[in-house]
Amino acid sequence: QVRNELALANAQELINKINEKCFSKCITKPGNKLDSSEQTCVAKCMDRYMEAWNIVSRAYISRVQRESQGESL
Amino acid sequence: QVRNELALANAQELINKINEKCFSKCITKPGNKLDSSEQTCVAKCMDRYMEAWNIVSRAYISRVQRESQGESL
Amino acid sequence: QVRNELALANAQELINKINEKCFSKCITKPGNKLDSSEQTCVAKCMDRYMEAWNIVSRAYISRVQRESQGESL
Amino acid sequence: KELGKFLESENARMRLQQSIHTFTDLCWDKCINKISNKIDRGEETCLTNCVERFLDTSLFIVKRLEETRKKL
Amino acid sequence: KELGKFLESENARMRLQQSIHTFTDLCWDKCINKISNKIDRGEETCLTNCVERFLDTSLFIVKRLEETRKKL
Amino acid sequence: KELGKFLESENARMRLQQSIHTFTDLCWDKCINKISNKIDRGEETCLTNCVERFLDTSLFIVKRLEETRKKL
Repeated sequence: QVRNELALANAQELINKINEKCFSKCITKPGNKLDSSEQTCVAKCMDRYMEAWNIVSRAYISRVQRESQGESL
Repeated sequence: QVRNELALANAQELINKINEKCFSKCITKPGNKLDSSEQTCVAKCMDRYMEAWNIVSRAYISRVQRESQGESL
Repeated sequence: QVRNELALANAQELINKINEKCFSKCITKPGNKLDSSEQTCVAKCMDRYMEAWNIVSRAYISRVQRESQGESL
Repeated sequence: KELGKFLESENARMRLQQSIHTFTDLCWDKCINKISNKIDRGEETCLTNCVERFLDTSLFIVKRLEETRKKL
Repeated sequence: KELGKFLESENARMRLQQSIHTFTDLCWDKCINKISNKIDRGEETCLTNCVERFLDTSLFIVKRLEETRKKL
Repeated sequence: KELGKFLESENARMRLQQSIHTFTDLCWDKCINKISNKIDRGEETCLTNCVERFLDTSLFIVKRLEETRKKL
């Protein structure tokens, strides 16, 4: 259960960040509705943010592993 | 008493935001004292921020109400 | 022990702020390694940030003291 | 039990107020450039749309995430 | 009771230090443009004034809010 | 005891995930300018280097602080 809550908090934080970053990138002048070009932009931005999140995760975890191996040498 | 603390926290947060936004808008080059043009600017900025806060509140609460009516239909 | 934890939290916060500010000032285009000009910049930036921290501390503490003397008059 | 209900509704009220602070902060930066004597019509419309579009974006993201998950 | 007093004073110390971090962050961005070998006189004055004027703004806002409330 | 260990490892996992969110936020702003159909090679290298150099900066600062303290 603790693990589920953690996964949920993690997903929630990711959604919040995507919301913040992609709103600021894609909706520069908020209009009467979220038009189709804004929706396309948010969809692309969201995919890019998750890609970036994966790249950053890999880079960080691999660094942490290298550092902890260095310590044990 | 809980409600009072809540109202206090809310007022405190509003003051903090006004302080941050209006200092950054009105005091671009901090001098020896808060001169009268800076005071006028802070006073106006503060009124505008509270107006904005009211507009945002109305928009958000009306949206929440619309969504919850939609759910119960 | 409470005081030690406080000093530690304080040092940690200072390190975090220096990291954030000096990374953004000195590493504009992150490359394959932290090169020597970036290291020099971080070292200088770090010294300047701690100087600024000291100046701000003095200004704030002297203000707090003046205000509390004013109250007791 | 009554206390529990009361505290829960106060909690909801607090989250509502926190959201209003967050949106005012965000939409102030997006919509207000110059400090004038009153918020004009254009700025007011911008503020309202800013809140609405931010929430639309939020719903759009959550919906799209769920669709992606279903496809997996 | 002694412990309570001690913890309270530590709490005040913590809030003081947190304020110093917040002001250094804010005033660094406002006053320091180029990283040089020493903080020069102009930058030092700017940092000190930045703290003082921020606190003045804070007091000004609170005072004005109270006056508005009295008029109601 | 087993519970304590479990909670501690969950705690470490949480801090790890929080760091990943912080770095993604920071490096997104530094490396991604235009939203295109895929993250290109240059952007990917920038993101990886951004994480690595941020951690290098962190270690550099801590090491230098310790050296300064020893000299005192």
